[in-house]
Amino acid sequence: MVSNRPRITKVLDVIEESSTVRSLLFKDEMCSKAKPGQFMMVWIPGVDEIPMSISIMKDDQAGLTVRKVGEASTALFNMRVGSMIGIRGPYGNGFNPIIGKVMIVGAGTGLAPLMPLLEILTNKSASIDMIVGGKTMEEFIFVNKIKEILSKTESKIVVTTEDGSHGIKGLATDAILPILREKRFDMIYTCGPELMMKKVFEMAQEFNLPVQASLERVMKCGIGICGSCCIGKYNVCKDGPVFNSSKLKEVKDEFGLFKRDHSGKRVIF
Amino acid sequence: MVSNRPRITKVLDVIEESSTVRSLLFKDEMCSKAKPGQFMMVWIPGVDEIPMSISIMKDDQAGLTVRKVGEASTALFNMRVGSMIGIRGPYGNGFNPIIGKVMIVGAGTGLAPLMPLLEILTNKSASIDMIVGGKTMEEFIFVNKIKEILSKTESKIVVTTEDGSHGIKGLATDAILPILREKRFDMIYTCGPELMMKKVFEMAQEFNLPVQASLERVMKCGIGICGSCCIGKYNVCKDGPVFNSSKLKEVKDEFGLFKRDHSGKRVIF
Amino acid sequence: MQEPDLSVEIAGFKMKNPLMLASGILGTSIASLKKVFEAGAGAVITKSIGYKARVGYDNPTLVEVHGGYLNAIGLSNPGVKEFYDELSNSKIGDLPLVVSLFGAKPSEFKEMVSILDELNIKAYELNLSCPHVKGFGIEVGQDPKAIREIVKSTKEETKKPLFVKLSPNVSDIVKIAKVAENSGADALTIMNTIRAMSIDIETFRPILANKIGGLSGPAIKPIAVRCVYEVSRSVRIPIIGCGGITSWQDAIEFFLAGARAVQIGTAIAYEGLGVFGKIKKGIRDYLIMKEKESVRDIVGLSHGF
Amino acid sequence: MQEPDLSVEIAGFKMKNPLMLASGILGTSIASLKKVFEAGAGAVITKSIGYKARVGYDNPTLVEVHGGYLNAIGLSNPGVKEFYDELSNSKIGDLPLVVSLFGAKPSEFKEMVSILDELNIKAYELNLSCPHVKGFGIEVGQDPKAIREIVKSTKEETKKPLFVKLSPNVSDIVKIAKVAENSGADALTIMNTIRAMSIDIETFRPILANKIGGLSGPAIKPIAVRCVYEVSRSVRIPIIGCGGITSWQDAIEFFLAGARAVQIGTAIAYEGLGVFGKIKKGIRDYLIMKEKESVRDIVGLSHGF
Ligand SMILES: Cc1cc2nc3c(=O)[nH]c(=O)nc-3n(C[C@H](O)[C@H](O)[C@H](O)COP(=O)(O)OP(=O)(O)OC[C@H]3O[C@@H](n4cnc5c(N)ncnc54)[C@H](O)[C@@H]3O)c2cc1C
Ligand SMILES: Cc1cc2nc3c(=O)[nH]c(=O)nc-3n(C[C@H](O)[C@H](O)[C@H](O)COP(=O)(O)OP(=O)(O)OC[C@H]3O[C@@H](n4cnc5c(N)ncnc54)[C@H](O)[C@@H]3O)c2cc1C
Ligand SMILES: Cc1cc2nc3c(=O)[nH]c(=O)nc-3n(C[C@H](O)[C@H](O)[C@H](O)COP(=O)(O)O)c2cc1C
Ligand SMILES: Cc1cc2nc3c(=O)[nH]c(=O)nc-3n(C[C@H](O)[C@H](O)[C@H](O)COP(=O)(O)O)c2cc1C
Ligand code: FES
Ligand code: FES
Repeated sequence: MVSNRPRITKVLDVIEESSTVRSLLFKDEMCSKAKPGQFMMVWIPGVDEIPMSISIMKDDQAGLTVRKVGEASTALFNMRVGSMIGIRGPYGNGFNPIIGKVMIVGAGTGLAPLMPLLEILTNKSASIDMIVGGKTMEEFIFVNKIKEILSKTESKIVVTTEDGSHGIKGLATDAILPILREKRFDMIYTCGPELMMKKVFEMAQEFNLPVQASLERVMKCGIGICGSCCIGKYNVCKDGPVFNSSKLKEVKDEFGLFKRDHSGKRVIF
Repeated sequence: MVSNRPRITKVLDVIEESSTVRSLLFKDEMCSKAKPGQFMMVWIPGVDEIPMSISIMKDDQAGLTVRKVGEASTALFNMRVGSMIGIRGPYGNGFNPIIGKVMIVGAGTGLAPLMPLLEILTNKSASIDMIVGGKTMEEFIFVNKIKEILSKTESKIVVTTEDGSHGIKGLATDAILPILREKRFDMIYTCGPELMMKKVFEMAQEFNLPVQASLERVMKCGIGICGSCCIGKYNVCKDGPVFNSSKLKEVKDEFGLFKRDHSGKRVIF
Repeated sequence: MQEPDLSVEIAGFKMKNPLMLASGILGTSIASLKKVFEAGAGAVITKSIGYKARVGYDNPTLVEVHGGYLNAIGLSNPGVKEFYDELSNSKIGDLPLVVSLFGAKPSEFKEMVSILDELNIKAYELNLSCPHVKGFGIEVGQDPKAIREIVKSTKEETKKPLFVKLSPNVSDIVKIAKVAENSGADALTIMNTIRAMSIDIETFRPILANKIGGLSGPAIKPIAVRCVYEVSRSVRIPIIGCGGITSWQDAIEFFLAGARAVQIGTAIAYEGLGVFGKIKKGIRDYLIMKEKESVRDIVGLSHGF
Repeated sequence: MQEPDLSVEIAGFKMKNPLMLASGILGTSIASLKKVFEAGAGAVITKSIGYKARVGYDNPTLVEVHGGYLNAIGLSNPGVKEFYDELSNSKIGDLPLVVSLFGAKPSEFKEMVSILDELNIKAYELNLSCPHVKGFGIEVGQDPKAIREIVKSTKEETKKPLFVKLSPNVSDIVKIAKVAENSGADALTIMNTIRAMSIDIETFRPILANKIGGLSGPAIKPIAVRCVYEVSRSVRIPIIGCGGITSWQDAIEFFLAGARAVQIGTAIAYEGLGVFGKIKKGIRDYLIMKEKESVRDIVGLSHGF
């Protein structure tokens, strides 16, 4: 009856993804049936409530994948089996999975919303080119899982690290150009640092390819009324988090340039 | 969504039943599909809101039949085609129409809730014995209509007036005894002055016959929370207005003895 | 797991369970009150009784709105003397009966209590908070001096517990609550309805004959929870929560906020008297799930955060 | 029948229709405000701006309850100087823009107005009624002296119309309204949210990080209608109604109660921005049905009864 209220659920499983990233699994009917790319507001009682992508959906369970950064994400990272969290959502529009040749560019916890997308796409697409970027080998998450999923289809994965400890040395975006020159795509999906996504978007524009990018902004209400997540005339929580090319063009004065902090003040990227 | 709130409707027709009684017809989906014996709270804007039996139901229209008594009923009586009233309901339990031999005892505007019952019963019952009482010829209502309805079945009507101006001279209850001695009934329905109904109930008890009597008490909320219409442990608006024999027995310390005024004070009949 | 203890005690008045019938709902006769008790209430409260009879306002006295009801019954009551005749110790028996009283001045309360006190009444609730009757409720309930005098002088007249029912229609309910406590109130009932209004757009008219009435039901629950929370952190006497309680979850929320017992009114319009049984069962199951031995163990638990 | 006139005028500020976006909803950037205007609002109000930046409260800052929402955003805002940089006359264009301001003392309001006044702002709304931020909202809004000083000194600084937004969390809103009127307010916005709370029964915790927040949405509508009715009968300046308006019927109810314009906030959570268009069409059709030429013709109509 009242849906925008935390549903308390217990952490059922904690999966160590890397030394700084963990996935939490819990029971939640509604989020277990979300669209890929949708997110939830996760209440960590006594600490904070933060937006988290839905990274796992199976049966009546959902999961999130968190990197410990500040107070809230660290509290979430430190949760154990049996800890109580509050979930509301799923919120936002999510990715629009298409049938065809797709490229997916992800980095860091930006991979979280891409995982459910990947699973759907493998059942739909003829081919997936997946580019996964990161700073260093240790920080990588999901790589084995991605390989396993992709193994079912005619697909390819390219890994890049800034320090060269794994895959190609460099930025994820460095790895894209040669592929784009070689192959024609029907869609590019991306999630990761905004500057990376901006680069992906610019390259896609050059090659005249459509993009779906999942953005992040400070979120409070999660339902499109407080305005804290605004970018241009859009609210990331409601009109996003996934922006397609035409929307990205509309917000070009902000996308990759600045975001707003909790007070609404502009913060340059 | 919110149902206990006056629905404003326009008076579509005013029918002169006698010099002091009129019927008003109006559109109201909900009350047009009520059970016989149910009532509505009728708002006369600027005047009062009073309980009124549903006396007419046809298509999407309902009707009431009002005798001018005090301020509110006179205001209602004086309404014209186009006047606005507010309707909430239908409320209460209503009569339970049975298949079999029935007696109906009505007097004055007590006939109002009996009319829809009569129509249903004529389609169900093998025989109806209808006793209609009144003070004097001029005050009679519905007699022709009743005769018309009854003509369709193997039924009988007895009319009594206190002044002998029509039918048998005397009280309605005087006419009952000979009929009860002669014939066996499956149910006696009654509505009218409480002392009359009390008498009917006592006679029925003697002959071991079940009764359904429609009571009146001061009503405010109409939905069983304010307590102003209480009789014994029951609320007439919700547990009634129709009381069967076992309930009438339970309220024998009040039925026909006293009612309560608007302050809750007891008023002896 | 052992059966949890639902009983609570308020200023010496022991109730088998913490659910009370709120004043003004079905509280006209002992027969009705008994029925509510049999449906599962731990205590029942009469409608508010005044010194003299009052017919109250004309109808409409009640109208539904989104999430609740507005009422302006207008403190209709037969007067304390007629009401005394309605009651008798044989009729009351061991019904856990609380009598609600309203009045304009201390002497009226004193007088009423002196008439009723010999009856088997378990406690009085002083209604200092009716939001829509001039001179009786809210004017009194907003005025610290009036509260002090009424509570003090009523207290002198009886040894039975005095509950004082407060209004949310004030700038600072905590301040008012402290005045009531310091004047001798044994418990506080928080809260009465909130002044509100509904206008019919077809006729341009306020629907209630009195125009303004009191809002009750789920709509006011978060306001009542807040009032209970704020007041219970500032006074020592027990709080009885009231306002919009419709489900066992609502009742639990009030206990956690700091209420020791709760009153149920408007929910009866939505759920019938079965609501008492349902809420009681829900509280029991909750206590078992949370491994708590009694209702007392969860009162004010939210204060720890 | 001629097309009815939906325009209204408040202290010289002409609006094409009487629907305004309430403060704090989508009011962070000019781009968002423009979108709301394009969706059909007659005027838009920024979120409340203070002298200095405030991050506001931690999340959770919002939680749904039966019939509405609680929020405790905590007046987060980038501060007047940063906000000034956000605006520029070329960006504002002819957007019918009202800026909402909050502050702790008269000098802050004065200072903010002196910074903003050269911009193409149509009016200011002084938020003297935020129910959950200590020292800013409600403490100010309950104190006649503070209101007088703030309104008077702000008035000295600008020729633009001043709306004063009042809190229902007071004993007597009419008294406060008169103080604001006598101090120079050009219009009154009635009302802000009501202090309320929601506790999670699984974790025993208040859900909002700030524990107490403000209740908005349909639940508070009958309270807001009552406040508008009472105040509009006692002051001469125009009233802007606000609180729970979700449908055109709700808007009409406020006009009949005495509001000349209405603000819409929480309804957007239920209905999206389409709510402006729907309400506008509903008002138009209603005026035609009732054979009224303009919104002005129905303002305060309920007072006649
Ligand atoms: C739609 C969306 C999906 C996200 N999905 C994930 C995910 O799957 N995994 C993951 O690890 N992180 C995700 N994030 C980021 C996450 O919400 C937090 O920002 C991050 O975990 C750091 O929070 P913190 O409070 O611990 O750090 P802090 O040190 O408090 O803040 C670090 C930064 O996080 C940002 N932040 C803090 N609170 C919020 C908030 N309420 N809303 C938005 N940003 C905030 C601020 O910009 C701040 O600069 C997502 C964000 C969004 C908007
Ligand atoms: C279930 C029910 C069905 C009824 N059906 C009809 C009907 O079909 N036709 C009809 O003419 N009358 C009917 N009445 C009676 C009607 O409601 C009024 O009582 C009657 O019309 C006189 O009202 P008044 O206010 O004009 O008179 P008043 O002079 O004000 O009152 C006369 C008497 O009517 C009673 N009365 C007044 N207001 C109420 C009230 N709110 N609730 C109950 N009693 C009240 C009082 O006992 C009073 O003694 C019904 C009453 C009830 C309870
Ligand atoms: C029809 C009605 C009549 C009421 N009469 C009284 C009364 O006589 N005395 C009183 O103290 N409170 C009265 N109240 C207020 C209730 O006791 C209670 O405080 C209020 O309705 C909030 O609780 P609820 O939401 O559970 O109904 C009345 C409420 C209603 C709905
Ligand atoms: C999320 C949210 C934020 C708000 N922020 C402000 C604010 O900054 N300033 C203000 O004056 N009112 C603020 N309000 C109150 C609204 O402007 C409005 O007065 C209130 O919500 C009642 O109207 P509604 O029921 O239509 O929402 C806020 C309300 C909400 C729900
Ligand atoms: S988080 Fe509030 S509008 Fe997006
Ligand atoms: S009229 Fe209120 S209980 Fe029957």
